[in-house]
This record gives sequence, C-alpha cells and structure tokens, in this order.
Amino acid sequence: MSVITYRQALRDTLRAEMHRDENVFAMGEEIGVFEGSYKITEGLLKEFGERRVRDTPIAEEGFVGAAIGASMLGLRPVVEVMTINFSLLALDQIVNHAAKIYGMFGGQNSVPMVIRTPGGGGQQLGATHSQNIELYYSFVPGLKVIAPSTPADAAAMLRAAIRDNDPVLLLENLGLYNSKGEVPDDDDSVAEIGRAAVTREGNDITIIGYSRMAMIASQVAENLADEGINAEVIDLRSLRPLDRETIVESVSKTGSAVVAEDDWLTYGIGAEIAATIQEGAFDWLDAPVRRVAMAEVPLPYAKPLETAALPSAESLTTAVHETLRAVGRRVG
Amino acid sequence: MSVITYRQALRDTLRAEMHRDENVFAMGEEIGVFEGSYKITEGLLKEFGERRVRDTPIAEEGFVGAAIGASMLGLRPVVEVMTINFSLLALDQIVNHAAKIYGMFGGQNSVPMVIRTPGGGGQQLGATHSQNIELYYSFVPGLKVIAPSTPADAAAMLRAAIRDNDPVLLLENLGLYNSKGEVPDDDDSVAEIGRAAVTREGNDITIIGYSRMAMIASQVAENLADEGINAEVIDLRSLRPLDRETIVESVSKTGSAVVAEDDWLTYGIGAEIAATIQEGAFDWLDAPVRRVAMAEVPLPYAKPLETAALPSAESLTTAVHETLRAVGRRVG
Amino acid sequence: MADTAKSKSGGARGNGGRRRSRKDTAPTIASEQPATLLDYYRRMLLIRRFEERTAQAYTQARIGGYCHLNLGEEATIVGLMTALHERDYLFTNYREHGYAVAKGISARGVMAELYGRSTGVSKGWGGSMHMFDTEVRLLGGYGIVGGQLPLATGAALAVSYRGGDEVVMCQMGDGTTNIGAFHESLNIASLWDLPIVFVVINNYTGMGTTVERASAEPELYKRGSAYRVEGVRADGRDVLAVRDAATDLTERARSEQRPFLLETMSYRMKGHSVVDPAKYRTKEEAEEARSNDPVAKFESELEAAGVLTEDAKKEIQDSVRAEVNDAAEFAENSPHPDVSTLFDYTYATPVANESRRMPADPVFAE
Amino acid sequence: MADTAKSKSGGARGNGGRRRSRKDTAPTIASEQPATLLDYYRRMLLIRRFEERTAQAYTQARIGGYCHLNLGEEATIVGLMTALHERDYLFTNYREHGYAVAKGISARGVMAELYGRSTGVSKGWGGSMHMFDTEVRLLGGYGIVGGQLPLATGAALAVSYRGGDEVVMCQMGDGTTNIGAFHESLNIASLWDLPIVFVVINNYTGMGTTVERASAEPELYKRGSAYRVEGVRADGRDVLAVRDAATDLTERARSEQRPFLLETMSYRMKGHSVVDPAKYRTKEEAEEARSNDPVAKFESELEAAGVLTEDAKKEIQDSVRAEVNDAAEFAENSPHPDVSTLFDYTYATPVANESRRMPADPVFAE
Ligand SMILES: Cc1ncc(C[n+]2csc(CCOP(=O)(O)OP(=O)(O)O)c2C)c(N)n1
Ligand SMILES: Cc1ncc(C[n+]2csc(CCOP(=O)(O)OP(=O)(O)O)c2C)c(N)n1
Ligand SMILES: [Mg+2]
Ligand SMILES: [Mg+2]
Repeated sequence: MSVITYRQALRDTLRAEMHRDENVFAMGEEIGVFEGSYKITEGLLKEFGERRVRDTPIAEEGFVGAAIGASMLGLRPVVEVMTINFSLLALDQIVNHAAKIYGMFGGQNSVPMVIRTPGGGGQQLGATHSQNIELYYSFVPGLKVIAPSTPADAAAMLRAAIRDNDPVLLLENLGLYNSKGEVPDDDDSVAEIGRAAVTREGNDITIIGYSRMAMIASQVAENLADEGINAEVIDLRSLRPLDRETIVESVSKTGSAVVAEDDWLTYGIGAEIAATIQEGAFDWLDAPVRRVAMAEVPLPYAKPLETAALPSAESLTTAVHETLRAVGRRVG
Repeated sequence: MSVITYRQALRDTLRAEMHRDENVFAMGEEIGVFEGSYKITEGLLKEFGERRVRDTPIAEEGFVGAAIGASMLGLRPVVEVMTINFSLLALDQIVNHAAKIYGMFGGQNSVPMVIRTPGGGGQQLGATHSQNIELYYSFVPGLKVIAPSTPADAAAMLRAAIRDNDPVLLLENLGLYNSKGEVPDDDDSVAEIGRAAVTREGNDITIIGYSRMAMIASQVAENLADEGINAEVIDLRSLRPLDRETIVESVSKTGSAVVAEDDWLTYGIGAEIAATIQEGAFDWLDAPVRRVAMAEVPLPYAKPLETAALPSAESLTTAVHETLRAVGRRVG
Repeated sequence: MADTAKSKSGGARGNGGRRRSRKDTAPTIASEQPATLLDYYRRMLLIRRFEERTAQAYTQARIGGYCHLNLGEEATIVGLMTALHERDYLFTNYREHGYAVAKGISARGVMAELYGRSTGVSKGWGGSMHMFDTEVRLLGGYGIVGGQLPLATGAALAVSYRGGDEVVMCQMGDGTTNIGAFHESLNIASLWDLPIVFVVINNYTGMGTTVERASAEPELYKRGSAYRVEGVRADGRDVLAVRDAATDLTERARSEQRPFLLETMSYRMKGHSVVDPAKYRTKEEAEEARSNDPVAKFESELEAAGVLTEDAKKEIQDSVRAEVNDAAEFAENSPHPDVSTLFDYTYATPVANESRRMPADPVFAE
Repeated sequence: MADTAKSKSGGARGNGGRRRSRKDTAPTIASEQPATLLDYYRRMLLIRRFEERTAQAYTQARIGGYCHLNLGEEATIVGLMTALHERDYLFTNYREHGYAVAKGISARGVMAELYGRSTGVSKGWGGSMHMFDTEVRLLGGYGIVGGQLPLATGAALAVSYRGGDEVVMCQMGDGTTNIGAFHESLNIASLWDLPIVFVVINNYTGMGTTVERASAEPELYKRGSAYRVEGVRADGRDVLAVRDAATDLTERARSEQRPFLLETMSYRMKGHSVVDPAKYRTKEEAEEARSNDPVAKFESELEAAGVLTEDAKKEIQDSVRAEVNDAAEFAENSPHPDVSTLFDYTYATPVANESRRMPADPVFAE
C-alpha cells in the first residue's frame, strides 16, 4: 500500500497497461509535449515516444472517431478528452458509432476503447467549462460509464476499462485529481464494471453519490456520526450499467435516501436513482427521496454565484436532516 | 376549425409566421429544392425565395451555429434538423452556445431561434436513425423544449416558439406527421411554454406521456374506459420547463401513475417524472410509478426485433393493469 | 495541393451538370484483356440487376427503412473494388449495396440483410445502410453523413501503428465533403502519414442540393490542398478510368504511406432513395443520365470492339439474373431474427446489471 | 485559392519557429502621421500593461478560472481593431482581454469582469474568457475552441440578410483551423457570399502543440483555397502591416460581400495561460520572442524616427499606468454579484415552471 493522488493512480495504471499490452496507446490533445492539461500523462511521451503517446490536433470528433476506428482493428486506445464539456463535439462518434458498431452490425466487431475525461465545476471556469454531462453517456446502451471517486478505484477501474472489449467512458473530476488515498502496490486487480459499493454501513439513512459527490457524501456521513446519525453511503461507481440492487437493498434497510449529484437536478442522474428507489423499495420508503444537485442555471463565473449554485457538504447535510425529520426523527 | 395533418399544421404556421415577421426565415438541409425530407417545407421556397428558405450544406454544427449567430443580431431563424439523431453534430453549438449566451454574458443578448426536429423509431431505420434523445436538450438550463402531440398543439407551440426570445427546440415525431386533428382556422393563439395539459380526466390512474406516446396514451385510455377503468391522461407538452404541479396534482387524485416514453428507460425522461411524483405525491401514492419505455439496445433493423423493443399500446396497457392490481384493484 | 492536383478524364463540370470524358487521355478497350473486360461487365451488370431487384422488393415492402441505390455508379464501384486487394479495408456510406457485393459479400448475404433476415451479412440488425463483413473487410456501411471518415482514418492509424501494408479506402458522397469530419479526418490522415484513399463519389447532388449549391469549391478533388493531400479526378462512368486512378492512388498510399483524395464523376440515375421521385431534376439532366448510362455504354463499347458477343452477353445476363433471383429467394426463405436475441449484441464483454427489460416489464422483475 | 493567395510581410516560417518580416514590402514609419503612430503605441502599451496587471492579480487570486493573455499580440490586436469601424462586429476566442479594450470597452469594465464583479462588462457572469458588449459590438469571448466561427458566420448572414454594410471579424488561433467548425463555417460563408473576415492569430502553438504538429498545411492562410476564400498572411508583430492587410480585407468584404482569411504571424510571449510555465519551449524560442517583442520594437522604431520623444514616452507610460491602476482599483472596489441574481439570466422570455431551486431545496418548496 502507498498513499498517492488520484492523478498519480491514473498515470501509474495507464503506464503499467501500456507496458503490459503493446496494443494500448494514449491519444488526445496536449497529452504529449504539454504532458496533459491536468498532467495525467506527465512523462509518458518521454517514456513511450510519439507512436504510443499521440498529441492530436484540436479535433475532438476526428481523433475520438479515429480511436474508435483503430479499436475496430484491435488496438486499445485510451483517449483523453481534456474536459467532458469538449466531448460534446465528439458525441456523434461516441453515441452513433462507438455505442452502435457492435450491435448494428450483428456483433461482428467490438470497440475496445477507453475515453478518459474530467467533469466538475467549482473552478470558476464559467458556463461552458463547468458542466457535468455524464448523463449523455450514461443514457446510451452500448456504452459503459464508470466514475471512480478514490485513487484505488481510479486504478482498478481504469485497468478494467482498458481490458474491457466495449467502449468505456471513465469519468474523472477536476476536484478529485489531487485527492489522496491508499492504493495497493503493483496491483493487477480489475474492478467489476456495473457494481456499486457500500463505502460506509449505517441504518438511519442512505446517501448515494458518485465521483466527487461520493467523496463529499463520505465526509458528510462522518460528521453526521458525531450527531449520532448513522448514515449508509453508496458510491455508485458505475453509471452504466447501474447497480440497482445495491441501492434498493440499502434503502430497504434504512427507509430513506438522499442523492448527491454534481449535475443539474431536472433529468439528472439522481432522477433515475430516485425513480429506481420508489419502484424497488416502495414499501420500505418512509420519506420521499431527496436530491441535492446544481442550481439549474448556466454556471456563472463570479465566485459567490458559483459557490451558491453548486451542491456542497452543507446542502447535503441539510437535505439529510430534513429527510430524517420527515421520517419523524428528531435531529440537530 | 378544419381537420389537417400535423405536417400541414407545422407548414401553415411556419408560412404564416414568415408572412407576419420579415425576421423569420427557414434554413436546413434539403428544405428548399427538395422541399424537406418529410415535406414540412413543401412550397415555401417557391413562395419566399432563397433568401428566406435556405438550403444548407450538410454541416449541422455550422448551420445551426449560424442560426444562433443570426439570432444574436435579431433575426428569428427556424432551423430544421432533418432528424434529432443528426442534432448530435450540432450539440456543442446548442448546449455550449445557444443555451449559454444569454446567461454567460450577463443577459445582454438573447437567442431567439427555433430548432425543429423529429424523433421516433419504428420506421426500420436502424440504430443510428431511430433514437429519442430529447433528454439531451431537456436537461439543459437556458433551452426550452416543447413536444406537441396534436396538429393543434403543433401550430400553437410552433407559433409560441418563434415568438419566444430564447432558443426553443420543438420536438416532432416521424410517427405523428400524418396524424390528423382539428385546428382552428387562421388562428393566432400562442401556446404557453412550460404547461402540461390534462387531455383526459379520470380518477383511477394517471397516464403520462408526450409527443407520440401522448397520442398512444389517449388511445389506451379510451380502450381502458371500455373495461371500466377511468384513466386520467397528461400530455407533458413542455419537457423544459417541466410542469410538475399538473403531474403531482393528478397523481394526488388518482393515487397511481404510469409513464409512457419513447426513449430508453434508464435515465430517460420518465425517470424525472417518477422522481417528481414520489417527491411531490409521496403520501398519495398507492403503488410504484411504472415506466414503459424502449428496450435498452441499439435499435435493430429487423422488424420483429424493432417491434419488440419499442413501447406500444399493448405494453402500456399491461403496465396500467399491473399497476392497478398493485393498488389492489381487480382488472381484466 | 490544388495546383498539383491532376485532372484525369472527367474534367470540370458545366453548370448544367453535363460532363464530357476526354477519351483521348483515357485507357482504351483495345489495350485490355477481353476476359478482364467481360468480368467488369458482369460485375457491373450484377450491381445493376441487384439494385433493380432491390427497388422492386422495397416497393413490395419486403425491405424497410431507407433504401439508397447505386444505379449509375456501377462503373465507379467495379473500378474501385478492382483496385483494392483482398486485405485492404473499405468503409462506405449508406449507399453501399453494390460495394458490398463487389468487395466480395455474396448477393445472398446482402439481399438477406435488406430483407432483415438472420442470414443477412449483419444478421438483420443493420439493414440497407449497414452492411458489414469482417471477412471481406468491409467495415460498414454508415448512415450518419461523414461518420465513416474518422473511423476509416482510425483504421489506417491501426495499420500504420502495426506497420502493416494494407490500405484503407473510405468512400463518401459529394455532399459529405462539407461536413466537419471531412476536414478533421483529412488533416489527421495527412499529419500522421496514414495509408488511406478518400474517395468522393460525385454524383452531382446530395439529396436534391447540387454540388454547386453546397460546396464553395465544387471541384472537390482540389479540397485536399488544405491538408497537402494530393487530389485526382476521374470519370466515374468509365470503369477503366476509375480502376487506373484508384490503383495508382491505393498503391501510392501503400508504398508512400500517405493519404490521397480521389473524386469520381458520375450521376445518380434515380432519386436519392427508392421513395424519392426526384421531381427537382430537369428533363435534360435525366436525359443526359440515360444517354450516358455507364452499364449500357460499356456494353455497347464491348460489343463494338467485338469483345462482347451475343452468346457471351446472353450467358452473362442469364447468370446475373439467376444470381439475383437466387439471392432474393434465399432472402425470402430465410428466418427472421428471433426476439430472444434482442439483447445479444449490446455488449461484447458481459457486464453485471445490464438491462434486459422489455417495454412492458417493471424495472425489478418479480 | 492557394495560388492566388498573396503573402504579405511575414513570409513563411522556418521549422524553428523563427520568422523574418520583409521590411521592404512593409509600410514605413516615415509615411505615417506621428499622432497616429503615437496612438498605436499608446494602445499597444495599454494592452501590455493591462495584461501584466492581470497576471499579477491572477497570482494574487483576485482573478479565478483560466486566464489567457495577449502578451506578444499587442501589435496584431491594435492593427486589427484599427481596421474595424465602430459598427463592425467582432467575435473572438477566450484570449480576448486586449481585443475588448481595443474595440472600445473601458479597462475598468474588462478588469472588473476579470475580478468577477457586477460592474464587469459581462456583469461577472463571464470572466476572462467571456467578454461581451453589445454597445461596442464585441459579441463574445468564447471558450470552446472554434465555437465562435459558426456564430460569427451567422452574424454575417444577418448583416447580408438585411443588406447592411457592417463587416464581421472572427478571430481565432492557429490550432483552431483544425476543427470541423472552421471547415463548415468558411464553406458556408463563401457559399452565401457573407461579409466576414476570419483572422487566424498564428502564435506558433496551440497550448504546447506547434502548428507543424497540428496542421497538415501549416501555411494557414492557404486553407481558404478549399472554399475559394482568398487568404493573406501578415506580420502580426508589425502593427502597420496588420492594419493595412486587415483594412484591405475588411473593406473588400464590405464592398464585394465576400469572406476573406487573414493569418497574422506572432509569438506567444508567455505560457498558454498564466499558470503554464511553458517548459516545452526552447531557450532559442524564448530568446527570439524577447528580441522581437512587438511593443519594445515599435517603441525603439518610433524613438529612432524621432516620433516618440522622452517626454511623450513618459506621458504615455504614466497615463497607461494610471489607467490600469484605476481599472484595478475600480474592480477591487466593485461589488460582487448578489446571490439573489442567480436566476436572473437563464431565460430572456419568462416562462412558467422554470426551476429556481438552490442545491439544498426540495423540488417542491413548502
Ligand atoms: C449528419 C447527417 N446529416 C444529414 C443526413 C441526411 N442525409 C442522408 S443522405 C444525405 C445526402 C448525402 O449526399 P452525398 O454525400 O452526396 O451522398 P449521396 O447520397 O449523393 O451518395 C443527407 C443530407 C444524415 N444521414 N447525416
Ligand atoms: C473544443 C475544445 N477543445 C479543447 C479545448 C482546450 N483548449 C483551450 S485553448 C486550446 C489551444 C488553442 O490553440 P489556438 O487555437 O492556437 O489558440 P491560442 O490559445 O494559441 O490563442 C485548447 C486545446 C477547448 N477549449 N475547446
Ligand atoms: Mg451525392
Ligand atoms: Mg495558437
């Protein structure tokens, strides 16, 4: 075990996979000479050379599509899209091609590629650079979407994504790159795509999050413990497929739930979680499932506005308190 | 009143608006010489000429973006995107530009444009040409998304969209173009964006749909009446903003609901409807909200597979029956 | 670059859409092996009859969805496919029935796909726009205009990455040269020295929009100049001209490891798809098309040259008709895919919690 | 077309990224009005000092987000803005502080926007990448690479639709010429004869990727050839050369109602953004940049020509410094936007059931 950052976990894993398999290579904007906008690929160009660490022109549709085509011939490209906001330019290639090729042609050709891309607001990047649109991928059959919230998961999930034969989008988050955690040394374990994790056991209420909000959820749960509230925390980890059993099982035990998400509320990821709970745990639910999400506005640049619009430990705590009150429990 | 098709209602309204306001013009692929892939713009080039009925190159990002830019200077373009599947190529312009310009620049410049585009499967067009991805727009603050299900609504809503100062996406459906209905003659009424409609009153259960599925829902409700089941039907009409009050009010009365949607179930439009109901009508809900939606696969071409994968009157009826049984009512 | 681009027979187009092929610069029938010429004729005729039968089956509702035919592009297709080696890869748009047959897929497999049967080359999942066969290396049939360009570029990247000697051919229509993917793909292919030949089938229109009304540089082969990609134009209604131009470029792509752009000039003889009456066409245009029908023209040229005898003609026509009839019968008698297979092709690697819900099913099966 | 494209001073670039301006063909200081030259100098210096102050404020955390500076592009900006009339429209990318000031927005308004205050030109909603002012007709400041091109093309369409005589200028970086929007926009602008000048600020790199490693045709002004759009290259570190090239093209766009492409050759003197140390740059490159600093060079040229006296220089430097200090103070003392305004700018036309939920609020307020 060593304690490393989420960034380091991604870099070490990508590097190890490139050593393990000659078919694995990295491509994306500014990942080589510039060493990555967020430095995930630092040092890789020097180590592997231009053939396997490719700086692309600014052409998201073109280079993501090229990665899909290369994967059709058996290569295993790991594409970095600088931020998920820019992935909109490649959406046709991802949704109408990567996600369709296996099924549309009757299962003749798989698309073993990985797209790594960070979401996340809170950096004062303004309306077009602060979005959380993982929904666009999580909605699409044929794609797999995973969202690690810890360095250990980042490593095990990137490994799983690279070895999987389907197009996998690995959601990162600007707010997680510097977060630290224990990661097993020269580990080769592969996470199972499609499984959520109960990261904290509890009986009072279930808090469900993913990516950055899974981290926030754990922090909130720790603080709630000091108030004597014993929250169970679920890190979704996989947005597609979605692990409904784990969610429903937990809520059937706790009787109430709050979803914490970084995207917009209406039609956001949390909507499916709430819909799933009301259908799967209907008879055990003591209060409506609440969702804590971003205010529905183009995110402003000004700090006070941005801060107010984003979900936080405080807003999550408030929603938990109100939900517990709704089930008739006395809280702070 | 005259009985005309949904297609005719769109054409008559667009034509009338172009006569009413010199700033209104149409652009899109093959809308002029070819008179529209689905003939909505038939005759308009002859009547208005190339200045106001513009055939564009095949360049969705370019011409949708050009419409946004033209609207920034006060024109009111009505853009046809041949099918919503192709709109993915223009998504960056719609989501990162049309939806952001008003807010990101502090409310200085509005974007009074309309995007008309049909969704819909069932035509054996295969995985890339049969998608229902209105979710991608309904999720985005700054956009307005409306989905008329009748010729009368098509007319009143297109009129509203053209006169609105924000970017409005008007969702059409391949399965609705030939449907007929009464439309008031030389009408100038404007639909209110953001309002759902109770298209049939009932006390036993609420069926919620939009676009083609709102039409199916009405048909199903009529048949259910023969069995003595009195269903209330809600046509959402506006996906963004979403009229939650109307939904919750109805379910608070009926005690149960089924959502009928043409898109994929997981993270689909219906998820928000179910999440809204469990939060807003929690104490009145006697059974879980069920969703009838497309099977989660890249839609196959072969007819038997396509038919099996799509929601229908039959599947909706089944879900209604099962829901009523769940609330302890004896049904056929 | 535009100035270095050589214009092969075909030349520039007049505004009326007429085009003349400068036969003096074109390869001659005389200099070819009779057997070779008859083979081309047979393959061109097969595409012609296949598409006529497809149109018939479509109007009889045996085929659904959109249906775009290659009528008028037979010489182009045979010329292009003759230039490719078996190991070379092909990506096309949705107007690809003829390519599928010419690249080596059986008429049965293509027709069965059109009928949506499980014996179809894409198991009935793809239909008219989505022919695919790993064996013969036709890597699709794509319905999104321009969608195949980045994919084909990526395939060429894989070839280059492995130091292979295959070439990728990426077919597209004239209208497709105006979409962003064209720009991004040609730039990447040139920047990375990829072995790929982009072929623009200039059939004079998109759906109803002419090249002149869609492309600010209507001499499409010149568009390679923005990427230092050499462009060539050939007469798409002359199978020999297409074959020679395509062979030259594919072999140069192979040896020089560079991308090239080939534009072939032809004419769509029917509407955009089977259901399009093409009212927007002038009489002159339709007449020009008829009088320059590439199959009829080649036929009479071969007859005039004494290469195609009455007997040979009858033999070929009969065998082609037989092959097409057999394909239609095969398709007609093939089974529809079973509904139980609906969830078989969502993922290649099985995954936990994948949804296998039918529309009426609850989220949680009892 | 490429072959007709005239190369103004600036010439072709060597692979080391050095460039020499052929002064013989460039306009001379001698032939200009001293007052004009001093005005250019003042405006270039204002941008220089403004950006230096911006960098300082950013490192002091008074400014957040990304922050891209115009250091090294002062001559380009002043030359371009001099060519525009007040009624002409400007669209830029995110590297636009200098353009905002030069187009006529007060230094106060721009600095306050950088500080995220409600007195900012975009009311604090946009920040560094999103300057916008309807009055001076700077229609944004866009952070998505290439995003401004279709918008600017549409603005030119509106002008043409109304028969107006305004011109639209659309600025972009060299790396932006590789994205699909570039292709689609130039094609549409040429096809529809729109009055727009696309300006490529060739500062030799994207973030760290050089033009040669990103564009298969690195002489970017030649890329107009694929759309029959005339391209011109000018020395971006020579304010007079840029002014003349830009004036020529904007006036031709106005009178001929045609699009044009202008490439200006300059060099980014610092990292891609304030936080980028630009380690990937060679000593030679940095040295070349310093020795060709457009502001310093113009200053010494004016001094040598006797146009810029010691007194004049002091006066200008003092007033520029004063203006920048005033802007910073103004920004510092301006109010932050009030949280109660969070939902004020989602829609221009009020609409029923719009969500005004804060993160902790339930969907249904009690
Ligand atoms: C991105 C996209 N936009 C629009 C369409 C609709 N469409 C199908 S074919 C076609 C015309 C294509 O013309 P061309 O590239 O010349 O090919 P051709 O049909 O002439 O072979 C259009 C606009 C599409 N399939 N994809
Ligand atoms: C679509 C998109 N992709 C990637 C980025 C990230 N990005 C921001 S600036 C930049 C480089 C742009 O280079 P250039 O066009 O030369 O402009 P410059 O910064 O040199 O002025 C990149 C890749 C982005 N903002 N948008
Ligand atoms: Mg064509
Ligand atoms: Mg640059």
